[in-house]
Amino acid sequence: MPRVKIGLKYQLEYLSILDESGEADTSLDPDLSKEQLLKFHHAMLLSRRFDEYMLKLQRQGRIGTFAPVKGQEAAQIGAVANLEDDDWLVPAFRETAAAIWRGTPLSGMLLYNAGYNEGGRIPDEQNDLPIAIPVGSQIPHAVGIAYGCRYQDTDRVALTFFGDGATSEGPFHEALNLAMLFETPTIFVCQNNHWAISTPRDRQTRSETIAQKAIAYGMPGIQVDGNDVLAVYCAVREAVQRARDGDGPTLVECVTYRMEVHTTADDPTRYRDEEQVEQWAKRDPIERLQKYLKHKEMLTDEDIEKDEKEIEQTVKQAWQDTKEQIDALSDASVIFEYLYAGRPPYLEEQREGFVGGQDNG
Amino acid sequence: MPRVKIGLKYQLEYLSILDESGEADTSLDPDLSKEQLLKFHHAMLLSRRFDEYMLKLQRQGRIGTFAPVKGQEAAQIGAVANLEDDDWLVPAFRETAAAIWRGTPLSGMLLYNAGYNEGGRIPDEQNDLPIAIPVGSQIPHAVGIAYGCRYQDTDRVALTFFGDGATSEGPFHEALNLAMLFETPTIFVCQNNHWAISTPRDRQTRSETIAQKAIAYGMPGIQVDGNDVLAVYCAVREAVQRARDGDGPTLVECVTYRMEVHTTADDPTRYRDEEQVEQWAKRDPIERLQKYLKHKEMLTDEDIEKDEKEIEQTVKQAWQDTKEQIDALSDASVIFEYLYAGRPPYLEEQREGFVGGQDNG
Amino acid sequence: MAELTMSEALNLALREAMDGDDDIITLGEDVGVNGGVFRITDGLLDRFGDKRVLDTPVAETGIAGMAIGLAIYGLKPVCEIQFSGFSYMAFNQIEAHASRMRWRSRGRFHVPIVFRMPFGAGVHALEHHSESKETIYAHIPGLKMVIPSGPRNARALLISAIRDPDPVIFFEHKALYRAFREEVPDEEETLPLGESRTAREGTDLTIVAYGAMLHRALEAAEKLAKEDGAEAEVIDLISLSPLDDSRFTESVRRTGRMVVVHEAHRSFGPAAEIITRLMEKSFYYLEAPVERITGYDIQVPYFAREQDYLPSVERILDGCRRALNT
Amino acid sequence: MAELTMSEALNLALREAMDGDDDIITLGEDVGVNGGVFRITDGLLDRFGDKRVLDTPVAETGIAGMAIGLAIYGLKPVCEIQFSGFSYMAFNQIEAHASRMRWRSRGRFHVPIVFRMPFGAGVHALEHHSESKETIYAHIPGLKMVIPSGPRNARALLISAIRDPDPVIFFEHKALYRAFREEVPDEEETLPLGESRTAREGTDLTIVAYGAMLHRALEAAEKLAKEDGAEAEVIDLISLSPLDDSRFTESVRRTGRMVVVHEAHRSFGPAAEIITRLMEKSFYYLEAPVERITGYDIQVPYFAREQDYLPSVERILDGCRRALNT
Ligand SMILES: Cc1ncc(C[n+]2csc(CCOP(=O)(O)OP(=O)(O)O)c2C)c(N)n1
Ligand SMILES: Cc1ncc(C[n+]2csc(CCOP(=O)(O)OP(=O)(O)O)c2C)c(N)n1
Ligand SMILES: [Mg+2]
Ligand SMILES: [Mg+2]
Repeated sequence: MPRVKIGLKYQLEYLSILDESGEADTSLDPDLSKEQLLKFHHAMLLSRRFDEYMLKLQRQGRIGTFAPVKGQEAAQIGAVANLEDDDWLVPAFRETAAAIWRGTPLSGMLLYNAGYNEGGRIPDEQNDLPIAIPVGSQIPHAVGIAYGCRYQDTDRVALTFFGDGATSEGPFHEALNLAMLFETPTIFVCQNNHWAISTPRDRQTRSETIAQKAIAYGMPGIQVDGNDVLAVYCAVREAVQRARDGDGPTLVECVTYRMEVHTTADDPTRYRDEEQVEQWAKRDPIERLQKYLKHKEMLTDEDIEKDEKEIEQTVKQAWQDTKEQIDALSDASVIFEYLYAGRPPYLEEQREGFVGGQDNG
Repeated sequence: MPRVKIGLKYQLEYLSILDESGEADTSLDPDLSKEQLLKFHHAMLLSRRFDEYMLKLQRQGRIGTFAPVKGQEAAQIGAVANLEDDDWLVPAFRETAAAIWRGTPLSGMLLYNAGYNEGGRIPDEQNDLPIAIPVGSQIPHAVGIAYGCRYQDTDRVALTFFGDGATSEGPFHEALNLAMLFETPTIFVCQNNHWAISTPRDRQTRSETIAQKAIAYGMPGIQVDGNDVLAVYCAVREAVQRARDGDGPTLVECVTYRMEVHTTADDPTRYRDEEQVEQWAKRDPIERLQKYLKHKEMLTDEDIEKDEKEIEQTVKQAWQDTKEQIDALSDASVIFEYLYAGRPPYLEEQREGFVGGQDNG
Repeated sequence: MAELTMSEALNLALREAMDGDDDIITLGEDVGVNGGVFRITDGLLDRFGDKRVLDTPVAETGIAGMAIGLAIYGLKPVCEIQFSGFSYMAFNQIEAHASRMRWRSRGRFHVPIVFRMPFGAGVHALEHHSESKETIYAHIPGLKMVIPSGPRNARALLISAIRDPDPVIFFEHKALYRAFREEVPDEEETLPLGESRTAREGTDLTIVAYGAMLHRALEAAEKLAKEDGAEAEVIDLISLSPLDDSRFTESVRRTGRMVVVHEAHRSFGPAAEIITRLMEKSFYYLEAPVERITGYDIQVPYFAREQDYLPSVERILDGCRRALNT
Repeated sequence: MAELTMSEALNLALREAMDGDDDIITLGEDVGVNGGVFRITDGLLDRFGDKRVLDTPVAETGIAGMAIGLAIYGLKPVCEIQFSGFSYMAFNQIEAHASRMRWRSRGRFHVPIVFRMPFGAGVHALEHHSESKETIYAHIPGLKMVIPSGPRNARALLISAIRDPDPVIFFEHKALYRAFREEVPDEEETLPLGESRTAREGTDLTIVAYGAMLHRALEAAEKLAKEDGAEAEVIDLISLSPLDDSRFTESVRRTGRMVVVHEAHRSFGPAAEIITRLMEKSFYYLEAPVERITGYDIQVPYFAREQDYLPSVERILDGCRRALNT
């Protein structure tokens, strides 16, 4: 066998169910219940409007920098919809839609974006990690958590989100390798939104797909239309099932698009063509789902309008709540909290100095 | 195209030319000149004997810990034989055979292993980096150097060695991705010697081959019989050619075996079966090459004996030289050298204190 | 003479340096098309092309490691690490290779790299975007560590850092990027690394500071003069490594009192070294315990409370008064 | 009571802790089948199985990151980083996540991880295997940093570190692993983190040290007693963070003189913080400048000259004499 081809175990696939006009491939349509589908729709719409509202607040100087989610709602909702409440979610920093689905209060997110550490607290019982900012650094956490799930003989899983940019970082690589070695029930969901700040996808890596990076670990990988909530749902469902069954991790690449600025500190006109954005606008995940739902006669324009109104109220109320929370926040000496379980003497001295208005050595 | 297979650009191959009995696949035999082949043989044999000698010195307490190369001579010589003098070599820490080929004086290596920093100096004009100990950390250097080669419009290339263990580290991943993006003339040579200290290859990663990790970067990859100097030579020749032609990097996996201890601080009886070692002994790269050369009537037992004697002399002489070098080394205040181009005042104070036998603040 | 902000001055320095030397290559995340998230590399891609201005993927270890390779080859890379808080991703490359290559190779190779990194709090940024962990770099032999305090010295220091034959960690304070303008001479200017400067003369007390805190120290000094009639000498350290201990030592020999200000965490922070050097060199001149006014030993709070973390002018002033009144 | 080496005592501690608590998981390179390159985890795989003792690939970031995940889930991971010199590969995980998870989540999550790492010079090891960069970890809020000095306290401290609800960097000095045996009680023993101990009582001078240097300090103290008739009090710091500044401060109030010894680099090293704390708390008691006897500001030389780098008993003794005679 001097010069022979090596057969690879896994065949990569691309999955798409809803086309751009909202037509579903009937052989693949998961035929979800109306209730389930409307829940998807509501979460995606709420996420979109909340995002837009935050952008306005930021432009008015009421909150600080944040990373808009616009365009990626299907990739997030389709994925997390497969999780049970006590499964684990390990987000990066752009997972507003996922956080909403999981139950993070809007006011908490606003509080965080208004610059208060208190906003970072995830409600008890909600197994979500706080926002992780260093790109790719959260990915290994989903391996450890998933290991814990198996170690304690539960069938819980851990799902982690990250971007196309994150796949260039070492922690991505180390984490996927570890997950395969220990067969952890981890679902690695890459939201390939085509940009890492100003770096386009094809300058991030030369692999034709992100999904094929799974091959480096002998891991199954799949690429899906990330603006198609049904495709994302089905691909992640398979991955979650595999994980629950003890068959280890999966890499799911959701091909989507960042429709907004990278963060509110960013000016994309410096580096990208509006035309590309417009092209992607035609593949908008929410519109696509709406067409599908209308076609299935599960949703009418009046329903949407009603939902929009309700959402408007919810979002405004959240900001009201946040403002009240801010007013009620105790004095700034909370900055000395949560460093350790207890406060060591030197830190207590510093706190006392701070409270007393004088530096303590 | 709802659920479709994704075609991958590169097809992985496995290359082997010399079988275990030293028989070459005639369709693949590169038909190297006798002179070239004997040079391979001499370098591999010298490397083997030098390694054995160092092991003895270490056991006698004359030198410190080092990482024996035994078994990996073909993987190293077959690879570096493709380099021109002014190409660049970026080694890890087990590349004794490669270093010998490139011209590093044996006495320098001994001096290094005897614990003197002076031994780390690579002769001027030899474009080799010093030993790099943090696993995988040297790999990105070969990307930067190779970029420099192209930037200055030369057709020089950079070849880097690393182990199977190193492929689990982040820097491996980041480096290969960068190399593809900038199309640097880098040859990534993995010596898969089946062990990373006590961790066997199949507990290092679940990918069936190391070569397939190239797919993650859209990079060509190939797996070769690493104990077959002709196969290694041919695979790396292709990779070097591709690099010189401006067609970017390649990952070459050499499947070989670490026949000795990991380092002299290691006791492999704790974790590996002698039987496996014996199996691999049958595939010894030097014996295999000798059989091939005898078959081709390029080498006789007498030639070997003569070579062995000469090598014995060379190695002993090297140790003599090293001992003399050690005796001639100037006082220990050299430890204050080579931190910076100049010596900042506080460091000069420390040096003066050291020389004067008293601590300076 | 042009009136430039620090970000413009840094941009100028890069342009000037690269104009004069084809060996200089700039690389990092978003440094090309986007001109850097703080626009420090703005216009460089157009001027120098994509062989000299490299937009990299998100891979700090790779960036630093590739830069080390470039430098070994003989080029002079200037890396932008997008924020100092992400430099830890590349820490192994900096500690294990950049700082040691000259030493490990006994001078055969050396690595003239500048690692530029925005650092510091005060601009309402996100977590990890407000760090001041210069101590970590200052402690590592083989590295230099420079922190400019304004447009003019930033430009001069960056040129010097690029020409320096050794690796330089170059911390740029985000709050200074656009804080004020300063005359920057048209002709090229450099400043030696490892030399501090006197930012204000005084006789009663010595304040040592650097980066953005220098300006708070100066403000405190003015107040002190006005309100207490005491004249503080203010030293701008500029280089943490090599640390120039002669200027502040000499100053304290005259003033007898010292306050050290930085926004890095207090414990095991730069002030400790400065105070110890002083004690070693001028113990008997000290008339009162040295005060250190620093960031606390806590993570920098999110932006609503970041000012609570930072040494305020008031805190510095209090420290000065304690030093003066004991 | 058994007479154990420090490596045996650490092994005992791991066994005891894991026996009593199924949530404890050990992971790292070569910790399973091979029992660790220093055999600290010897026998654990057999006793606890491969679900609790994980042989990992060579991936420090992955190991640390996975451990953080394990800890968030509710387990108590003990990671072995094979040598502290390689911990920089995981530095981002430690700085950005381990140290901050409690803080970032406002107490919702915390990460009771022990990062065990052999450190220090003196055993004829290779480059990167002789580092003492504890300063880096001691400077980071949210981490604890512990350094035992012998078998008995190593065992007690490791158990305490494992039970501690916060991340602990646990530096084990390689030169102490097999240096001597000490009685280790059969019944479990713990020691509070953040408390130093008096290793020798004295009245004329205070020496502060830790790790392997503690033993050189003690030797110097004995010589000083014999040759100069001066009695040094020797404080073993044990914890660098939280730093217990009360014991050495109290001691110097009695002795008036202090020498700080460590093998970490001098500049921006631990001695600076210790000296500064002392100055802040006991300035007026100091009768002479504090001496610091430390590793130099150079990389640790290869082993033929590593002793030239390390503080020798002679250097410590000289420092004591200078402190006594000024
Ligand atoms: C380690 C690190 N380096 C750099 C940054 C700055 N940064 C923030 S987001 C980002 C791009 C991330 O791209 P991607 O992973 O695709 O996620 P996306 O922003 O598209 O959601 C960069 C470089 C960071 N946060 N962390
Ligand atoms: C970053 C880092 N972690 C751990 C070590 C300790 N170590 C030295 S060699 C080695 C195994 C390396 O395996 P591999 O890459 O296959 O190379 P080989 O030893 O087989 O040549 C380890 C873990 C190290 N040197 N560097
Ligand atoms: Mg992206
Ligand atoms: Mg190996």
